Parts: sequence; structure tokens; C-alpha cells
Amino acid sequence: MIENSFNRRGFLKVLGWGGATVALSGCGNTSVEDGKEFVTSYVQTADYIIPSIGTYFNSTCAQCDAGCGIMGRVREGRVLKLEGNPKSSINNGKMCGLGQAGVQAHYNPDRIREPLLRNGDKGEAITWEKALGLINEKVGGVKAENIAFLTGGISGHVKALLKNYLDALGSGHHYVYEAVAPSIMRAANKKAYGTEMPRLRLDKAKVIVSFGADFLGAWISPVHFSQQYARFRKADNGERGVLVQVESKMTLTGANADRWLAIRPGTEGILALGLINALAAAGLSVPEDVAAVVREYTTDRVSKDTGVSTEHIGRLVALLKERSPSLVIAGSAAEGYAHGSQNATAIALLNQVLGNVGKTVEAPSSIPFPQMAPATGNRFALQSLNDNMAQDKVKVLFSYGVNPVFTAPASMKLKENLKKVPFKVVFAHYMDETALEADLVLPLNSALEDWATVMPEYVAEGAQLNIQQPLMEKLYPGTLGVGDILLALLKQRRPDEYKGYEDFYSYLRSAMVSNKGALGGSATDDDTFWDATLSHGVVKLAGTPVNMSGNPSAKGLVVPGPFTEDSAYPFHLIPAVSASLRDGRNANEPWLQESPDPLTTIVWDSWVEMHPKTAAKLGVVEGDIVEVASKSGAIKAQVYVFTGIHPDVISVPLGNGHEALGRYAKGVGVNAFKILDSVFDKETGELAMHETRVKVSKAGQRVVIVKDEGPAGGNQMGRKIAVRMSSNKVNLSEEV
Amino acid sequence: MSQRHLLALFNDFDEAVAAIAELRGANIKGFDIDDLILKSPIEHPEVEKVLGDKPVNVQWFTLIGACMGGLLAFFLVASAQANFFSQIKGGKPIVPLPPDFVLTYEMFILGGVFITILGFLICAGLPAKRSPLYSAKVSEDQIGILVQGDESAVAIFKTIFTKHKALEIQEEAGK
Amino acid sequence: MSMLSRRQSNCLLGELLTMYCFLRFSILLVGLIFSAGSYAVNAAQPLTTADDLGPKVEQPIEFPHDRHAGDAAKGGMQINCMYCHTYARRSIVAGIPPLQKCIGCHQNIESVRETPRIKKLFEYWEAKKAVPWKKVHDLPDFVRFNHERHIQRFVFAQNKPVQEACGYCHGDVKTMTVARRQKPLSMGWCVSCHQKDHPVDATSTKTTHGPNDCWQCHK
Amino acid sequence: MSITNLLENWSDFRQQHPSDDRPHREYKWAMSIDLDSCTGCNACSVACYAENNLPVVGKEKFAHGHSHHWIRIERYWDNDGREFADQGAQFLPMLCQHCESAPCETVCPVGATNHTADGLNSQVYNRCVGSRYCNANCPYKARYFNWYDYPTTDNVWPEPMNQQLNPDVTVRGKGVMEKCTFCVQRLTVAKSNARSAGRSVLDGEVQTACQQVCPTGAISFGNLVDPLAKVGKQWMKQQVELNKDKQAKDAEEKAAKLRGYRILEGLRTYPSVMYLEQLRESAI
Amino acid sequence: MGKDIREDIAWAQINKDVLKSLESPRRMYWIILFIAIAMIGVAVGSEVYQYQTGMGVSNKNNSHVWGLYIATFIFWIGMSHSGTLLSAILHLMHADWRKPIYRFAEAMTTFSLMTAGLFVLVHLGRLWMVYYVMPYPNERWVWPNFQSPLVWDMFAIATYLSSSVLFLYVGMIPDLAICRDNIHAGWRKKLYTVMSLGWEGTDRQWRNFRITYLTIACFLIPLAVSVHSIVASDFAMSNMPGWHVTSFPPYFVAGALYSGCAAIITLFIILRYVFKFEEYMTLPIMKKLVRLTFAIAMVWTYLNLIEFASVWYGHDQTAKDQLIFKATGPYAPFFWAMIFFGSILPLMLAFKRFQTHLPILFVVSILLNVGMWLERWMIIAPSFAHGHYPWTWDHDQWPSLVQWGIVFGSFGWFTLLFMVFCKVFPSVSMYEVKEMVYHRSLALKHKPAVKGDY
Repeated sequence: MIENSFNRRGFLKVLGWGGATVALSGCGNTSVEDGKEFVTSYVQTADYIIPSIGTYFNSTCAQCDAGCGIMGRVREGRVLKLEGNPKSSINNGKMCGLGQAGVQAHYNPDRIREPLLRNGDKGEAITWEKALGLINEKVGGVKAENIAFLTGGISGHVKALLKNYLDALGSGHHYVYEAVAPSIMRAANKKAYGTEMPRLRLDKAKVIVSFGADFLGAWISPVHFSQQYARFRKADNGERGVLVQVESKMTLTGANADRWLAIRPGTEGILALGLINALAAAGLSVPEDVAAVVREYTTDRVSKDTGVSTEHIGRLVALLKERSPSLVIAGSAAEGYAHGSQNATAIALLNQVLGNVGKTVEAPSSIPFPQMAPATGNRFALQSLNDNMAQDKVKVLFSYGVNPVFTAPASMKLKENLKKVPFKVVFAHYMDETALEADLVLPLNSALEDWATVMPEYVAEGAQLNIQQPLMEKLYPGTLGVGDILLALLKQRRPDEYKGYEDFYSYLRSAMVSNKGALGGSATDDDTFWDATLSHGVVKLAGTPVNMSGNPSAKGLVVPGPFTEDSAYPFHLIPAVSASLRDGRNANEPWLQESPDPLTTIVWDSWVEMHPKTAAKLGVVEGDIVEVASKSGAIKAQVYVFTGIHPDVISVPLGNGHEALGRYAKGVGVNAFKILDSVFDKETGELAMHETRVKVSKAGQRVVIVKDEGPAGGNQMGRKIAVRMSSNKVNLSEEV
Repeated sequence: MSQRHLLALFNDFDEAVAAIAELRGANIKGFDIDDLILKSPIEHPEVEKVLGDKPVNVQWFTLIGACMGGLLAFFLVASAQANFFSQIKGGKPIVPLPPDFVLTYEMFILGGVFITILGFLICAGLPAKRSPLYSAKVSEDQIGILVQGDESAVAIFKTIFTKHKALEIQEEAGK
Repeated sequence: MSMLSRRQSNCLLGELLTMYCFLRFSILLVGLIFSAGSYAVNAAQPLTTADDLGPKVEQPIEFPHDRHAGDAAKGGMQINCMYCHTYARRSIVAGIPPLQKCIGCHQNIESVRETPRIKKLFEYWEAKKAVPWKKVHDLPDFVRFNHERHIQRFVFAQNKPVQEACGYCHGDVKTMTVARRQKPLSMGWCVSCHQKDHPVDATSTKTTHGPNDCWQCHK
Repeated sequence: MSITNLLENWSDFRQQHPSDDRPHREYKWAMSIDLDSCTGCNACSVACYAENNLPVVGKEKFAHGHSHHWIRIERYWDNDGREFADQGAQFLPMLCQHCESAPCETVCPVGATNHTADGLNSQVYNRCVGSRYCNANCPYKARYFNWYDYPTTDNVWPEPMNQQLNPDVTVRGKGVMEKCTFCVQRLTVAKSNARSAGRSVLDGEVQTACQQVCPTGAISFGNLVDPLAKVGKQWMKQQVELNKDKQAKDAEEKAAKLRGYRILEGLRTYPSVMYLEQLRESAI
Repeated sequence: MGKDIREDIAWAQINKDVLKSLESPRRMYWIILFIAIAMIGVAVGSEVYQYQTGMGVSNKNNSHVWGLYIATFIFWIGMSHSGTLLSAILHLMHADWRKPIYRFAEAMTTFSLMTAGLFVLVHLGRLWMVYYVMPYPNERWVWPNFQSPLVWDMFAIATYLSSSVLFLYVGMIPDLAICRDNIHAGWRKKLYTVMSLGWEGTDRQWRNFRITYLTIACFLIPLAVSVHSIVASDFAMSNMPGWHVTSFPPYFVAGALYSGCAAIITLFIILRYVFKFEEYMTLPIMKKLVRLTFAIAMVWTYLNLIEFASVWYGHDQTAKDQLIFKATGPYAPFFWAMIFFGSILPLMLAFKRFQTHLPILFVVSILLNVGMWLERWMIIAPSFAHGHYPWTWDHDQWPSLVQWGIVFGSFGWFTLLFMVFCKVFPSVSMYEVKEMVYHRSLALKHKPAVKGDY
């Protein structure tokens, strides 16, 4: 790896990639052909640029909100591959598949290449000057309170700039929306620990009980957790951590658990309280008020309510009692109900009772620059925006980094409400469902062409400011970075304040350099600091740990009993978040579509997972097309039968079912977001993702499921291929 | 002394055999029984017997051909394996004998067959121009006896042939 | 009796004749087969010195290699190959120098400043456009030829003169203007050299041959 | 003279791999994969797509079994009739095992696949005529055939996606077989750098793409000849020997502590990839 | 048992009858020819499509890399063995009833080999690179891999094809001379003149001819056995369950003889009708042929059972799984059809009344060949669908229309070659029929047989 100490912007200009040729198809030409191809050569170059040798530049992954540091391999002016930045404490040089597909987001053939203005049903290419002028005109014509800015999770200097823009407009509304976010858990954590996102030390735990937290797959910061998981499994002292996963639909984490307990959906809180009760009975000291609350949760009752056998509860209690510290995690499967907050609170309570706070649940650091601190998204934001739109309170809407038309449940009628907004500006990479509704579409630079800073919500220790820098020259001259657009808009409003900044890069550089003291570069001169920052890709920020509460308290804890049966809609629908597609914004990256779902090995499609018992009851087999109908709508998809799911539950993955977005995503699978019922968490008002009840009926067709596994399924047919043994036979500390 | 050629055609094979036997016994001056050529539509090992013991050499070609084929194959294959950069294949020796023997065997046969055919052509004197004394009948159903002898012998030939019910006697001057 | 013997001798003669023909033939055949065999596996390989002149490649600027690298006696500057093709010792490609490098010298050489080629050069420089040089030694895409290894081996370890080492594959470039391929660059040509034993370095008598597995050169 | 050469070096030519008396000299690339750490996340597979120019074939062709995933994650269940797969799944990354005695090598009619001096099972795309015999004979079915012309007629990399292609790796046209190369383009660079520096490749200096991304570090890769290499130590510790088809683990009861094994070892392919058995806690 | 052939048939009549086949066949001939050409059209179209698009259109996949092409390749190779059986083996055994029918059997050998060879090409992913398989000194300094059974195949088939072409040709020289003598104009005259090499039927020619013919026959027998053993070793040398069977080579050879005999019965009936060969291809000969076929069918059945038994009682569980899969899995209908056509149906041939019933024999012989074709397919497909590695087991792989088209067309290709051959060259060996008639008539006259008679 070659450290970069070169003026990045200048470098990109000088190099260009015009001369670079692409090596295609190697096998046809068998002879020496002179004079057919051009040699890559440069006008000017840096010493460390050697043709045919990759140069690595550090940046930040923008594929999800985890904020992993990436390292782009650049050769002859093209970025070829993304690798993990070893200096980033989030991912330490590792990557997930989703992150690596960032290169396909960059080179995607379906990217928008110039600003488009609505003209009837079509988009008409216009110049940036005209587009920005139009925005200026429109925002000037309405009251500030009628301007809404909808974004996904956002942080860093872009967030600060956005804040300034909204201020300049006279403060419009900023809605931060994430379709898939642990927002209920955040609220419950806030209540229980005093902080939204405590740091989980999987590596320190000897037992992890995860209530549906898919920390290896799609939950918060999977690459980070995976690394901790590896250390948890192979502790230095040789004691292998035990993972118990409690959930109704097996996640990737569940598939790696020593024991996967199928629980009746929504009863996670009951099990948590039952465990507290049993632990108290086993001699663990539990505060009196808590003990009083949990007293009625006897093992028998809990077993009956949750469907987890008393034997397993007993063993789990013994394990938790015996091995400490442990870690209990409330994941999306526990929080996605109308009583999700209570579930999450009960689980947090279990952690506190077990004394894990301070051991495996650590306090995060405060973030020194609050204006750049991550604004975490939730579903409530979209709900309020939707209400405002319905009441015609929004006249100009900006949307950046989200695709609400795709991710909003049909019952919200978001699309209809959008039509009431007279002027909608969408910052987009692709013509996604939301961009199709826009009046003005502003094409964005890809994450590999853009400048930004990112402050991830979840970092193991302290805080961190990630640099996102271009790895190559822009593919299309007609795109702009979001920072550049905001800066241009700000210049319209506050020309004096921002005229010194030629573009977002100069703004960012001066903002960083002027704060270099706080960013740990006080001793160096500006250029050295800046070069070092870019070269590292991350800036460690000193933060002080926030206070955390470890005191168990049962105040206000109400855990409702298990659901009553609903004969019209007998099944619970669990919309599964897949590790690669998440909320669907990355669906147009073919690597992700073709990388098989880990549990079902299905590619390029959606499916309905169900238990063999359920399938037998419905009279369906694998490949049958079924209609899954909720009160809000219906979808049709193929059935996949396996035993990693509770018989009361069916599950449909999220992320597919796009009607737009691009050639790889369009028409693939179905969109399970659409049929979610409008049921909200009682405390936070968040949409309860797992609360939808559905009925399933055979649609008559049958298809052959496109998946990687063959007709033998997951059966090894007695051949010694993937072997498993009992952990007590092995001493891991003896291993290398 | 000029040589004359005479072709007699017979319908009855027994008569033809008898004619040859008589020609042999007649001890005609200027005629060598070895110059007698029998032309027949089918194989006649029993008729050829009266012509005396005439050896066939094709087998020698076969032997040499087959051995050459086998040797060539083995050395070609083994040398190629040894010289082609010694590419290691799946835990096998660089010059593995069993597969090489398979090819040796095939080439042994190929060499044998090819050289046998070559030997046949050489020994049978093929391809050749047809002799002028040829009747399409010998490829149909008649047996022909082609004799070569001094002019003096022609009359005796004719007598013998006629005696044995030759259907037709063709005559032509020798070269 | 006499007839019999005559017949026999006739027979023997014929026999011998046949045998002779046959023997002559088979001797010929043996010779042919063996020569074919050994030719096939050994001698058929292309000669390492064979010249195989490539096509003339038209370059945007007719770069005079002879002026730059040629002998002083012939008006050349005797510049080391690797002064310009600087990547050769550290990369798999020899590379074309960045335009910067050409200009670096030529902006100080007033004497040729107004010649058409140099004018063209400065035109590119002013437009900040890389010169679209064409590949002269363009191997197929599935071949990986590593300049670095060969330069390290022959120039640095074995102390061969640079021009000899480069010239082995590229021909006597210092006498050309626009470079033109002079060697076949075929697989057999590469292999013929890889199979030879070369001294490990300038001093020792130890020799080794080039690497012989396919993945050394094929990708 | 070829025949002289043949006669003189006869004993050399009768020599075979794997054998104890002629071990690999400088390098023997090998891998070990800890199934207890593998979470089945597919990052390795995507990394391979990115590094080795694998085509994305699309749903239709995937359905026909035309996919190219040089490293594929297999998922096995062993819930033999139980109601739930309550011990989770077994994930197994399967890639070319670079067998020391590879069944694919002997059967290729044109010698497009050979054993390299470094113990790799090489595949030369341009030499391949597409008889597919190697795949037929591969017990692991870790070889992938280009059923279509992905770069051209199938337009798998539409402009500008083709700019992502790794120039160090050939883009395969139709009709050739391909497979995991242990990222030979990286190995070559590492070896070349090491030779220029006058040493051999250090452990950790070169990583395969799959190893590099693996979030849990389940994949180790290195030089089995190097006594300092982690992979060699792992093999040693697990008492897995390259040249044997029956390991200590298979033989003795006391070796039950070992969890290293190679897949389908009984076929005597002598794979270069060792797997470490997945563990499951018995207390729960 | 009736007479194989009428011994009072005039030799001139033989010439006339056979030569007539070169002139005016029944209309059926032209119909067959037309159909054959149409079939080739299908195959050529399919191949062009496959060549341009890629092997994927044949609907094979990564675990199921071989398909109908290889199955049909073995089928055609097997077919070719009948010619050797009739002309070489029976020649050595002095079974002179073979004489009227061996010529077309030999032609069948040649043409089915030519058809088989095409399948190797069709099968290759990069057929334009097929010359890489040939061992010739080249500028790349690279040789084929002589350890590969496919290279052995290449050697064996090249040897077999060239040897049988030579054998066919050498055996035809006397007949070509007859043609030359009886046809007086046109390109045929030139063709026959050149090809007959100036054959005059002299004793020297006959003498060398006899030895040569015998020698090549001797070579052809082990060659034929080795060819199909080598084809069998394509499978037996690999480690696929279901292929890795020691008894494969003899099993393949028996299957080859079997399908060849069945095909001879079919073609016998067709030629007899089309070229009006009733006098030569007589029912008694058919009867002998049918009995031979029956015997070989039983040998094949036996070897089949041996194969199953050795797998069943062996310790290789994978191979056993494979066998069970064959008999019960998605391929079971084909497997049992193969057993029925290959082992049960030929039992019919044991009954005298069917041995000369041409319509029934026609149908049965075709069904036998279907069975033998299924046998080859049942070797290929189930093994791929159920190999060592369960993860890659595939669903029953149904070949695409492209594969079927090419396989279908190959029958047209064979028929075309064969029919054109029969029209251009005498498909009944005239000189040998004469010999047969001659010797039969000698025997009839109770003349003491000349020593060395056959």
C-alpha cells in the first residue's frame, strides 16, 4: 500500500483516465497485435503512481450507515476494487459484500447523468445553472415553514451545511427518515441506560443472548460486530463464547447460534422477564421492585406464552448464571411490535439485572462537534412529513438519500400525498421510485467521486470522523456532490458568507484545517495535517464517555401477554432485512442480487419463508406462488420452506420489488414494505415493522426457485463435508 | 525373340485348372510357368495352388510398421512430456507409463495397418495400368489365363486352351 | 533341374528385389520417423535469434529513438533506456514517460524547439492531453510479461548492459526512429529462453532456467 | 536432444506429487478455513467477484446453473427431523481445493490445467478448448464454465461497468473453464516484490481477496513451507498432513480434540484447503 | 433353416443386381435422402446458434457439464463396432454368411465414426481451438496432455477411422474393378477407374489381397475393442460415482456390439427394400444375424448385472447412492426403459417366428437401439446429477432443443452418408457373394472340398 501525500484534487485533474484502456475479453486474441491499442500515459504524474500497480486511497463506505473505512484500489485512473481500511476502528480492514458493491454503485450504468426537470411524464435535461435557479425561485416563493427537507441518516459537514441552508431559508423542516432503523430500541435504551446507543462488547461476553438482533447480518454495524464475534468465539483464554439467539425467524446471526430458540412473535419481553424471575429464583440478586414485577412470570407460564420449552429456559438460566459477563441484545425482531418499547425495556432490564452494564454494555463517547453528530433516522419522521403533506403544509420538498415512495407502507398513501406538494426536488443517483415523482431531479456524484465527512453513530471507542474522498475523476461531468449542491444553494442565500469557497472541497478543507486542533493535528501545518487526514481516512476524536445507568428499575414496565389469534389473518409477517439489500436502495447492484441469501440461497427474487408445518397446513410446497394479504394490501411470491422459522410466522425479505431504480432491480421480486399495516409502537409512535398480520393463500402457480442449493437441499447425504462437533471436546486456546 | 501375350477366358474353373496343369506339364519351350498370370473374379486359393508356391511378403511390412508405430508413439509421447516444461499433473509422474502405453498400443495398430496397406500396394503392384489383355469378363464370371511366351509357343497355348474349352482367346504382341 | 533353379533364382531375385525395395523404404521410414520425432519434440522450436518484423506502427509523434538512445558516433544522446522507460524496473510494464518528462528536457533545448515534432509535443502539453501513443509490443490480454523481473534479473543481478538486456526482446531500438517489433514474441520464443540455463548473477557459476509453470506468464 | 534428455533424466520424470521425499521447495500455498468463525455472510464471494472479474449472469442463467462463484457459501442443516434447526446452520465456503493430486489435471486433453511449482492448480484460460472434462472429474465441482460470452454478446459489464474490471485478471470469453486461482495475480506480485528484495514472501504479505475481507477472519492463507506462517502452524497443530489421505484425527480416539479435516479426503485428491470443524456448545 | 443364398444364382446376375443398386433405387431412397438432408439442416442450424451464443444454449450447467453430445458420441462409436464384428471377427471365424451384408456394415462403421467425431467437435466449448488437441510440433512449444483419456480417444478414433476406411476400401477394390468394367461413361467411370487402382484380379493381386485383408482384420479386432475400452475409460478413469467402475470397458464393448447389430438389422431391412436386395439379404441370413444379436444382448445384460452387483456389494457408498438414484430418481423412467429395451425386449428374438418377421424386427431393432442410446444417456446424466458433492446435485437436467436438434440431425447426417455410399458404391460385396455361391455350389455337388477351403 502506498501512502498518499499528494494534493488529491490536483492529482485527479492531472491524471485523468482518458488514456486508460479497459482490458476486455482475453481469450479471443491469440497473437501479438501491434498498433491496435493505446498505451496508458500521463501528462503529469506523482512519483508513487506506477502504471500497472494499484494505488490505495482511503475513504468511507456509503453503502450503509455503519461508516466503515474503505480503501479503494486505483489503477490507471480507475477505481477497481474497494477494500477495508485497516486504520478504521469500525472495520479494521474488513468489508462486507454490501460495502464492496459500492464500486458497482459508482460504475452503475443506470446512474442519472444530468439534472432533469419534469416535463409532463418525462424528464428534460437542463443545466445546473437553470436547476439551481429554479430552486432559488421556488424556495423564495414559499414560507420557510412550508419547506421540508427529507434525508436519510446524515452527519458530518454535509449535515452542518444542510443545517446552515435551512437556517438561511428561515428554518424549514428537516426530517430524518430511515426505513430500517433500530429507533424503538434507541428510545428504550435511552430510557434504561440513559444513552441511545450503548457500546456492546461482544468480545468480552461469555454468553450472548440476542433477541432477534442480526448483528452479523444487517444490524447497526455488522462488520464491526462480526469481528467482535470472532473474538467472542475464540477468546484469548480459550473459553468459547456461547451465542443464544431468540427470534421467530432465523437471521444470519441465528444461523450461527449455538442454540436458536424459536419464539412466538412479540413475546420476547415475556421471556426476558421470565429469565429475570428464574435467575432471581436461582439466587441472582434482583432489586425488589423488579422482582415484584417479574414474579408472575413463572417458567411454566413463560414457556406457555413464548413457546420456548421450560428445559431451554432452565438451561439458559443456568448458563447466564454460570458464565459472566454476559450480554443481552434487543434486536429488530423484539422491538418491531406495538409494545416494542416494552420488549426492549424488558431486555435492557435483563442486562442490568445480570450486571452487564459497564462490562459488556459500555458507555459511548460524547461527540465533540454536535453540529456534525449523526442525525439518526426513524420512521416517525416520515409519518410526520406525510401528515404535513396531506394537510398541504409542504410546498417545496427536498429529498436526499431516501426512497420513501418505495419504503413507505401503502397504507400511508405517501405517493398520493406527494402529489400535493407543488415542487419536489430529489437528489438522486438513480431514477428511483421517489425520483420518478420529483419535479426536479439532481444527479449526485457517486460516493467514490464525492467529498464528505461522515461521523458514524456506532464506533467501538471514542468518536471518529471519517473522510470520504474521490477515488477517481467524475465519470459524468453532469453530476455534482451533495455538498457542492448545498453550497451552491447556500451561496444563493448567503453569498457573502460562502463566496470564499470555490466548491465543497475548499469548504471542507478549510473547515477541517481551521479546526485541526480539535481534530488532533494541532502540531502540524495545514498541508501536512490535511494530507495526513486524507491518507488515514479517519480522524479519531477525543470524546468523554457519557454517563450510563446500570441500575435495574422496573418503573413503567408493562409487557403485554401474547397475541390473541386472529382467524382472518392467522400469520405474523416478518419483513426480513437482508444483509445485502437492506431497505432496497442498493438493489441495483448486480453483485448483491446475485449473492445468494445466506439462509435460503435464493438469488434475484423475493420469497415467502415458512415452516414445514405451516406449509403442510396451507397445502403448499417449495416454489408454490402464494398470495400474502394483509389489511393493507397483498403481494405474491414463491414459497420457501425451512425449519428456521416459527410456525406462526411467515417472512418476506425487504429490498426487492422495485418498479424503478435500474435494470438490475426493476421487476425483481416483491416489495414487502407495501403491505405493512399502520400499527405503531405505543411509546415512540414508530411504525411497528413486525406487527402486520397476514393471511396466505395459494395462487395456483408453481415455479422452480432460483437458488444456489441443489435438490439435496442442505443435506450432506452422509458425506463428510461440513462437520460439526461439540465444543467441550476442543480446547481452543491450544489452537493457532 | 519377341514375346507374345495370350489371354484365354474360361467359364468352367475346373477346365482352367486343368489347362494350367497341362501347360505346366507340357514343358513348352520359350514359356515359363511363372509368367502365367491367372485372372479371376473371386479368390481362388485352390486354383493358385497349381501355379506353385508363391510367397507373400506383406506380413513383413506389417511387422515393421507396427513396431515403428509403437516406438514412434512411445518416444514422441514420452519426449514431449519430458520436454514440455515438465508440467506436473495431478500427483502423477511426468512420464507416466500406463497412459503412454495406451497411446503406444494405438499407434502400434495404426502403424501396422498403414504399412500393411502400403505393403499390399507394393507387393500387389498397385496401382498399375491395366494390361491390354484384359476382359471385363474376368471381373464377372470367367477365369482368365494370361500367358507369355515366345512366338513359337503361341500355337501350343492355343491348342491347350481350345482343348479345355476356352471361350475366347485374346492375343497381343509383347513388348 | 535347370528350369527349376532358374525359376527359383528368378523367384529369389524377385524376392530380393522386393526386400531391397522394402528395406530401402523402411530405412527411409525409420529415418523419417525418428527425425520427425526428435524434430517434433526438440528441434522444431523457433530459433531464439529469429527476427520477425512487426508491422509499422504510426505514432502521433515519430519519436526518434536513435536520436535519444543511439551511439554518440551516430549523433545519438546515449540516454539509458530506463531514463524514460523508468517503470521497467519496478512494474510489469515498461511504461511511457509522462509528458512532463519530455517537456522537462525539451523546454531547455532551444535548438530543436521549432521542429515540427517538438511543436506537436508542446501542443499536447499546452492542451494538457496525454500523447496517444500506440502499443508496439502488444501482447495478448491473457499474457502477463513482467518487465521488472527481467530487468532485475539481467540488468541488476547479472550486470548486463541495459541496451543488451532490453534489446534482447525489443531489438536494437537505438537504431530505430519509431520502435518496431523485431522479435516474434510468441510463446515458443519466450519458452525457448526460459528453458535455457542462465547464470544466477554476474559472479557465481550457478545457473538456473526460467520459471516453467503456466501461471508465471498466463493470467 | 529430446530422447537423450528422456533417458538421462528418467528417474526425475518418474517422480510424482505429493510425495514426502520431494516436498515443495520455496512455496506451497495453502489455506485453512475455520468453520466456527465463518458466519456465512457472503463477503468473500463478493470480494471474489470484484477481484477476479466474475460475471454476474442474472436470474435466468443462475436458474440454469450457469453461475460463477469461485467461492460459494454452502449452507447445510443437520436438524434431522427436529422441528427447528435449533443449532443453526453450517456454512461452508467452497472454493477450488488446489489439490496436490488434482483429478482435473490428468484429464484435461490440452494440458490447460497443471500443477505449479507453488502447489497451485493452475488454469490457463487461453489454452482451454472447453471439453469440460476437468469439471466432470472435480469431486468438489469447484470449476465454472463460461457457458456464454459474458463480456461481449451477453454484455454483463455494460459501459461504464467494464471499467471496474481488474486488468490483472483475464476476462474470460465463452467456452473456457475457470476457477479459484488463490488470487494468483496477487501471489505473483508478492513473489516478484520479494525476489527483488532478495527474500521470500513473508506471512501476511499476501492475502487472497476472500481472506482480506472476511469480517471474522475465518480464512487463513499462506505458505505451508514457511515455518512462521499461520496456516502452516494451523495445519501442524491440527495434525493434517498434505501428503496423507488419512489423518491422525481419523485414526485415533485421542485425536478427538483435533478439528482440522479436508473434504472428501478419501478420494485422495490431497486438497490444499483445510477446514476446521464448526463447534456447538453442549451446555445449551 | 433355408438357404443363406441361392447357389444357382448366375454370377452375371449378381453383377447386374448389385450394379443396379447404383442406378435405380426405389423412390423410397430419395425420400430417405430428402429427410436426411432436412435433418442435417436442423442440426446445422442448432450448431450455428450454439457456436455463436455459447454452450449455455444446450442447457447444461456447471455440475452437469456433459450431456447428449457425449451420450450420442458413445452411441455412434458403439454403432461402429458392428462393422468390425461382421467383417473382421466373422471373417476370421469363416462365417461366410456375413458376405452379402458385411460391406454395408463396414460402411456403417466408417460413417458412424465420422458422426461420432463430429460430436466431439460439437461438444467443445471452443471448437475453433480444437487443433490444440493434436500432437504436432508448434510454435507454442506446447503439447497436449497425453494422460487425458480424451487424447487417447483422439488417437483411438483417428486410428480406428483411418483403419476402417482403409479396410472398407481395400475390401472394395475388386468390386470397384467390376464397376469400372461395367460402367462406361461419366464421372463414375473415372471414379471407379481411379479407385480400383487397376485391379485385374490376377493371382498375385488376390494372393496379397487375401493376406492383407486378413492382417487388417486381425488388427481391427483388438483396435475395435481398445477403442471402446478407451471411450469407457473416459468414464472409468474419472472419479465420478457411477463411472468409476472396473467393468466399464467390457461393458462398453458389449454394448457397442449390441447396438451395432441392432442397427445392422435396421439397415438390412431398409437396404433390402430400397435396393431390392431380396436375393442377397435373405431371411436365413437375417435369422443368423438376429440370433447373434440375441446372444450379444444376453452378454450385455450379464455385464450390466455384473456392474450393478459390483456396485451393490462394493464398499463405495457414493456409487451405491448413485445406482439407487438411477433406479428411483427422476431418471428412473429412462433407466427402466433402458433395462426393458436392452434386456427384456431382445428375449423376443429368441422366438423363431420373430426371427424372420421383418416388420417386427424393424421395430424391435430400432427399439433396441433406443435402449442402447438410453444406456449411454443413463451413464452420463444421472452421474452428473448425483455426484460426490450433494450441494451441486442438480435437478434432472433436461437437454435443450439445441441439443436434441443436433442429436436428431446426426442421424440424418449418418443416413445421408450411408445412403450416398450405397448409391455410389456397391453395398453388397459382389466378389464375395460369388465366392459364397461358388463354394455353396461346390458343396452341393458333393465334390470333395479342396484343401484349404472355407
